Amino acid sequence: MCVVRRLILIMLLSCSPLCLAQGLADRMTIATLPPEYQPHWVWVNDIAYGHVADGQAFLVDADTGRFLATLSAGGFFMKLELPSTRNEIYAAATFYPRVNRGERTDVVTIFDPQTLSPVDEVIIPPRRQTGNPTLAHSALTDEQRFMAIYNMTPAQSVSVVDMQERKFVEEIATPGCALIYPTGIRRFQMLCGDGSLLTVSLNEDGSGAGQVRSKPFFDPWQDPVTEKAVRINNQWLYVSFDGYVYPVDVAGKEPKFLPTWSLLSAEDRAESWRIGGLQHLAVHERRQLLFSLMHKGGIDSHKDPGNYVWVYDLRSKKRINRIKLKGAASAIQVTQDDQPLLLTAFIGNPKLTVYDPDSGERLRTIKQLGSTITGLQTN
Amino acid sequence: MCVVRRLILIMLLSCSPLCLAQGLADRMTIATLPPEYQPHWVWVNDIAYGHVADGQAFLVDADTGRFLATLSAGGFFMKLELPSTRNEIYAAATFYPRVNRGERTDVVTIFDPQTLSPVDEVIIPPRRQTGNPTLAHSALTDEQRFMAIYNMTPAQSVSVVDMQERKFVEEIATPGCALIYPTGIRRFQMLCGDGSLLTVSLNEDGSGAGQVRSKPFFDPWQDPVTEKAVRINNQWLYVSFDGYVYPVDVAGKEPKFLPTWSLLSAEDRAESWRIGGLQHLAVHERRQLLFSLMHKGGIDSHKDPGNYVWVYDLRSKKRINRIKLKGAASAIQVTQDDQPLLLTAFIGNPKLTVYDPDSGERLRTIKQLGSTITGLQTN
Amino acid sequence: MKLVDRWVERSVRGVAQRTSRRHFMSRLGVLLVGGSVLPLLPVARSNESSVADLPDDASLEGTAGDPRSCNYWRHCAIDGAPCSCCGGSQTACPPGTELSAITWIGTCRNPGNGKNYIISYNDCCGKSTCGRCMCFRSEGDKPIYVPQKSNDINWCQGTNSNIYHCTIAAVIGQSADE
Amino acid sequence: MKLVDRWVERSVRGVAQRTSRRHFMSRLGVLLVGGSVLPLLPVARSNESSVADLPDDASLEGTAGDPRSCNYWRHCAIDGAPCSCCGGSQTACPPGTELSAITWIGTCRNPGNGKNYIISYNDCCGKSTCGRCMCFRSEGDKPIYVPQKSNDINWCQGTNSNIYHCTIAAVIGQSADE
Repeated sequence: MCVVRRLILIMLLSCSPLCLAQGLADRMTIATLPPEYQPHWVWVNDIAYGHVADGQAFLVDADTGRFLATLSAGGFFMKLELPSTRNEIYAAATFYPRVNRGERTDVVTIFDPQTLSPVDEVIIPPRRQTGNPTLAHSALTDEQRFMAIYNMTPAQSVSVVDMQERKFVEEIATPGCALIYPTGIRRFQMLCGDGSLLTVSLNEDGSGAGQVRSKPFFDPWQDPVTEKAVRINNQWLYVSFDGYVYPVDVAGKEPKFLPTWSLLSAEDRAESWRIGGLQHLAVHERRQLLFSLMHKGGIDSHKDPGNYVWVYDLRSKKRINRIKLKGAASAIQVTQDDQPLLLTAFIGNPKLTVYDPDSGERLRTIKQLGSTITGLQTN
Repeated sequence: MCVVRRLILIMLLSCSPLCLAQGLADRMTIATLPPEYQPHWVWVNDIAYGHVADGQAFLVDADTGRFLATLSAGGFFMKLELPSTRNEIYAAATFYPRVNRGERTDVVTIFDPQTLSPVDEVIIPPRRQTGNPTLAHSALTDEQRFMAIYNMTPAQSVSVVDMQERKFVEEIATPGCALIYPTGIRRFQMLCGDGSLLTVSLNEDGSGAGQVRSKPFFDPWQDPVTEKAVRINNQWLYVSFDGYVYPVDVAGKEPKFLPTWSLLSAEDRAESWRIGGLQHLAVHERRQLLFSLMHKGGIDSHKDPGNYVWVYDLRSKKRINRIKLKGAASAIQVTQDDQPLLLTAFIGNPKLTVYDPDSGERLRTIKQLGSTITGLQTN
Repeated sequence: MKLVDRWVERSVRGVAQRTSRRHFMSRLGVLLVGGSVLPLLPVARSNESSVADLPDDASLEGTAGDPRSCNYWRHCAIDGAPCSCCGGSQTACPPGTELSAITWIGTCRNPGNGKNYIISYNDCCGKSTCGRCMCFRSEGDKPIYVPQKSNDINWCQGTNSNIYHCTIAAVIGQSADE
Repeated sequence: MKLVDRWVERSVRGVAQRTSRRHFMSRLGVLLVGGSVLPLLPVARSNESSVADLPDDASLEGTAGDPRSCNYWRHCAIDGAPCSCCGGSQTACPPGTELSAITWIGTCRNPGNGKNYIISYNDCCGKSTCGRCMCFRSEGDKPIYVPQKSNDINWCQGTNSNIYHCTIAAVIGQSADE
């Protein structure tokens, strides 16, 4: 009977894998990812420029170069949310019933980390800000219950989603302020057009509990900080076009502005070294290291790719290493384990390059990763 | 007041183009295509492999190299229907509410030739056959009222749409037979797995009026004809893997099989010349010319790209020209005017190359046309 | 896109690489059932062998034993992305995709034991197309109107989504023509 | 993707091409309205000039006068595909797209008359992104939190579809700082 069933399969009908396994035949299966990810597994985010309705993230093993799985994220994909307390992955995306026309629907999709397939979704107001991806597009608050997504229509606001209950909570108006930088339990801050920070607090149900606007801490017209700040413990490090670091302590209810320091010496400036890229900063928390993607360029080159990664000890605020990259990079990331890897990608060449952050040696290159890599994330 | 309105524009609100035109300011407009297309305007079809949900067609002026407009066709885009009797363009496509998941909807979209934007759509059964594009996926019957789309689930059938009434008529079961080759008023034929043709007739309302199966006219196991037949007047020319032409006269109710002839001489065969490509044939009707994309290759190379186009006089059935291409091609097409152009594209390199079909001279190359060009169509 | 590389490579390899599968395929019987042509493939009976008899890739020389290579012996009739490069293997779909139940069938010769095996090229479906290791060999491929032998068809059919992701290459039997 | 070419090209051109727009931009006044920062751009009054005063591209040497070139003088602050390569022009969206009503503003110097003009980089929307002639210059570009000066923002807002297709570069006034 099994032979008959196999013939039926060949006759364009279906056959169960169990049946196939009995004879000289492979058992056809569907792979799943293990419950625990490895520290060197890396997310490679691709907005799919040219087909922005179809953004993707690829999970890649930076040790072996193995391609592990694809996450089909959806339209104007920016970044993943990777909670440590729930076995879930989230991404905000924009959909149209006819790919790029019809009624717009914005959703937060909940993915299963073992299949990278959707298990649920929460519809949010169709107003999320889109464009060149930034990791500050959305964030989970520190207790990981609420996800905040930045909206712009051009009115500026934030959508709050309760990821525990999987329901939309509310849209909070935040005029003049943009993007999401989580700062504590039910709290995040936003960058405002006058160089100040807006701290937004949430009630226990996720609704807005009040906003506090700081004094301006930089001049957005003379030397703006980029949107691509990195967080290390309770500090957000904002870095300006001219290479000044503005550390902001967010342990308390209101931000504390710590002393500014420079990534560049006078000599570096004379040589036109500049920060630049779409994701130009990374940190290693335990080692207290800051990685900055650098290039020589003129003013307004803050989005140009870099060919060096400079490494700073955040305790001494001194540069301790200069890694010359083999080729341009527009995004960098560092794994958070004790044998960290430095990861780089360039939006114009769909590959991931892996470096030893101590020796600067290029360890390997993983090619054919989508079309336009916009960001890198670690678990 | 107009100055005020312009300032408001700059303040992120809207302003009418009329207002802007009054000062030192450009009038912002939206281009439209003229009512009459030029004979050298060419459709470049891109399935967008890697993002098949987002297929596109580009309209290009092969004389000037000018890119004229984009048609966003949708999922698993195969080809356009270009009726001469209605100022409309049609394409069948497949959509999902979340790009690649959710409930599948197949539609025929009606586009405005002056904007290449949709004006209407007809929902059809979600069963159209998908895969590598072929121009035989769908067709208009000769009176241009009915559009037939080939389905496979794997059950084989045809969806008929009344394009005058813009409504789905019915699905006609066609077991064992595939693809659509129009043969007359309310009539088309299909290729069957045993090497025969199925002629399907429609009633005046587009419903099925009966089917007639011919005797087999080739051996699909020994030497199958490709799906990429071309029509010239009332003849369909089917060409086999081994380079034999099977002309089928479709003027009458049942197909008439005309004498087979060979594209290849004994010497050509000895040198391993073969047909090959995704769209390897083209005709010029008034000149009675057949163009065939050729390469040297082994058996099973019927989908390999070609580096020569051989030209045949269909009256004498003699080869009259051999055009050496500058680079590989997987699709060819010829414009139908009195100063025809030969057009070629390769799926692996998104550009259109334009040749003089008489001299074989490469006239120009038009680059940056999507990602994976699968077919070329002329108006 | 690596399509160009693969296709150019394939053009160059030319005749050399194509062994005479066609000769075998042409000897397949066909059975006409209700107007539909179905092949009677000479699949060896399942009780004559066991899973242990599946040929061992590790013993093969060069890329013929590497499921991520276009030269992998089971890929003789493929047109698409081998799932081995996309998070799956030659017999497993990548995480979160759906396995198509129906497909097309090729016959590939294992260079280790010289035997011919029936290969089922099932598609994995529901995530955007994987563009890795694109491979076009098409040995024994037939046009779309011979569906059970056509790799031009998207075999994501009967699945929740028909979006093609990649293709596996599973042995479903040994060819009886030895 | 031509992104790489353009970006590499831009890297190479380096400092040379970037004239000191920053110096000008930094002198722009800002007005705080209801918590939102809005710029008061020094746009010349519209009744002081007419359409005939728009600078003539044809008189410019080299690619500075070619709207399909990244070097086109009006493209000084663009990040995207100029619509001139996509079926439109520097002032016209391609057929069937929607013109975004809101956008970001740059200031570019016309090399013919040496005057600075306010350029409105309106996006055209609703068809899949045109990947032709990709151009990244970003002179005077500011981060997303200064929206009216940011080319990282998709300005397909208030349109039926927010899918970005390409960007025009229209003169909306002459800079008053001459």
